[in-house]
Amino acid sequence: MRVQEAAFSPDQLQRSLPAAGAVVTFTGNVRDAGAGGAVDSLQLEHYAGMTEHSLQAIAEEAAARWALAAAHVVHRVGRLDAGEAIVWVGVCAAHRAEAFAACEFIMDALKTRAPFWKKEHGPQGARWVDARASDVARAQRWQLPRTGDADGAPGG
Amino acid sequence: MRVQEAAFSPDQLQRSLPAAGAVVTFTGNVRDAGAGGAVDSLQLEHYAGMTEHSLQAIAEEAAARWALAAAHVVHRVGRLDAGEAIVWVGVCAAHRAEAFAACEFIMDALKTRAPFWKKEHGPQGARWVDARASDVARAQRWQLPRTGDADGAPGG
Amino acid sequence: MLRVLFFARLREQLGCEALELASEPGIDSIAALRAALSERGPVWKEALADANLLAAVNKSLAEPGTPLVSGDEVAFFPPVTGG
Amino acid sequence: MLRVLFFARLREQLGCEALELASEPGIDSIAALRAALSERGPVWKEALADANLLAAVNKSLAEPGTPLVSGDEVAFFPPVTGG
Repeated sequence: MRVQEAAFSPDQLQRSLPAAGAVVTFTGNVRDAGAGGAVDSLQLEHYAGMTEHSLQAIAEEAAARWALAAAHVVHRVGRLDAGEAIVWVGVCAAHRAEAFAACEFIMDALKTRAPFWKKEHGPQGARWVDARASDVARAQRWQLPRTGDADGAPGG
Repeated sequence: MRVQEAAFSPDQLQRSLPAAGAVVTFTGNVRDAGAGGAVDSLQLEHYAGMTEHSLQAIAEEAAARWALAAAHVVHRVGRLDAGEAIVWVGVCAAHRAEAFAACEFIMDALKTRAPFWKKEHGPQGARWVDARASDVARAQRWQLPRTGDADGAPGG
Repeated sequence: MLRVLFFARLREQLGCEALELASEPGIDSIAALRAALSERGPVWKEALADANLLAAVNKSLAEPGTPLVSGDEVAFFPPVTGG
Repeated sequence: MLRVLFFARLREQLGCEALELASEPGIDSIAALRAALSERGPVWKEALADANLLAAVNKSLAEPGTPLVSGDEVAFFPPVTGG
């Protein structure tokens, strides 16, 4: 788990993964348009300390749920330009079903549980990005019948 | 779509993808053990001509089903050593749900429809790899209520 | 003593990033703390009325009923939008 | 005339990679071709009896009922194991 201001390169991270039968990676890049129009850059705020704790808990949950050889997450904070990579998840497993499921689970959990907030900057000024209901719905797909979710349910 | 004898590097392929909000990649590597024991190398046989046609059809089906910016597939044939990358799929889309679904669909379809056959070579000799029932089950998850599958159903 | 943090849009609305609050017997849960903070003025009342706000206690997501004890670090923030 | 190809384990079992077959009125489908090939001897009968074998006509997956016409390229092969 890494939370960093510095830019990273997805291809370099891909190279850093251990050998395994199946490797699934996700790279999220800053889009050049948001709900509020054109986007020149993003300001990524986070809750230092909780961010790392949250990403660690999500990765451990994935490792408890699927047989994985590795699960890495890198997320940027601070200022990012359109087109830059904001998040990268790399999962290795013996078989592809586990690698796909764990990688998508990590992203869905990150989107709803990890304390990051985006502010878009564009020609119209700055605006906070709204959370998407579809992200909550996607995260709920992973809920087990009996949940042992150490992070607790979002609420409060 | 590329079918090639030459080795490829997943990180280089990752770099070749166009910019998009969400990028999902799958890399399949030759495992060092199969159902028949230790594996030193694989011989990948294919049906030249049908292979390319089949991968193209699968990618077009993915593009018709999800809003994608790109879907690339590279698959090796010939002799591969344990640990080498055998297949790579890279999918770009504006949103992650589409990129994950299309990448996994392409792999599931490739596993059941693209004419490749593996022969494992190890200390015990050589043996053809058996198809896995779980791969058929995974591919069936993607079947639409009314199918417009141009490749037809496997059978014969 | 409770340390309370605010993030993102909520931080801007309140004009406050962090505050320290003397422990009081009544402030024994997230819901109770939220009610107490709402008394700080109309801006606080309005911002904290947002049903979508999330809370964390000691850097773990919490629920309205999550108990608080002196020394806890509590955070309130809008739904997260990373990734 | 039909061109018939065999792949992988099936190719090895038959000791045959490709053959050409004069068109005959009765050989008008994948199922009919498969029955005709099974008559070539016990090895062919046994290998082609495998219910899991797949077939393709002109490089597209086919079904037992897929019709054949002169000039078609037909292939028989075991379930695929790429990726």
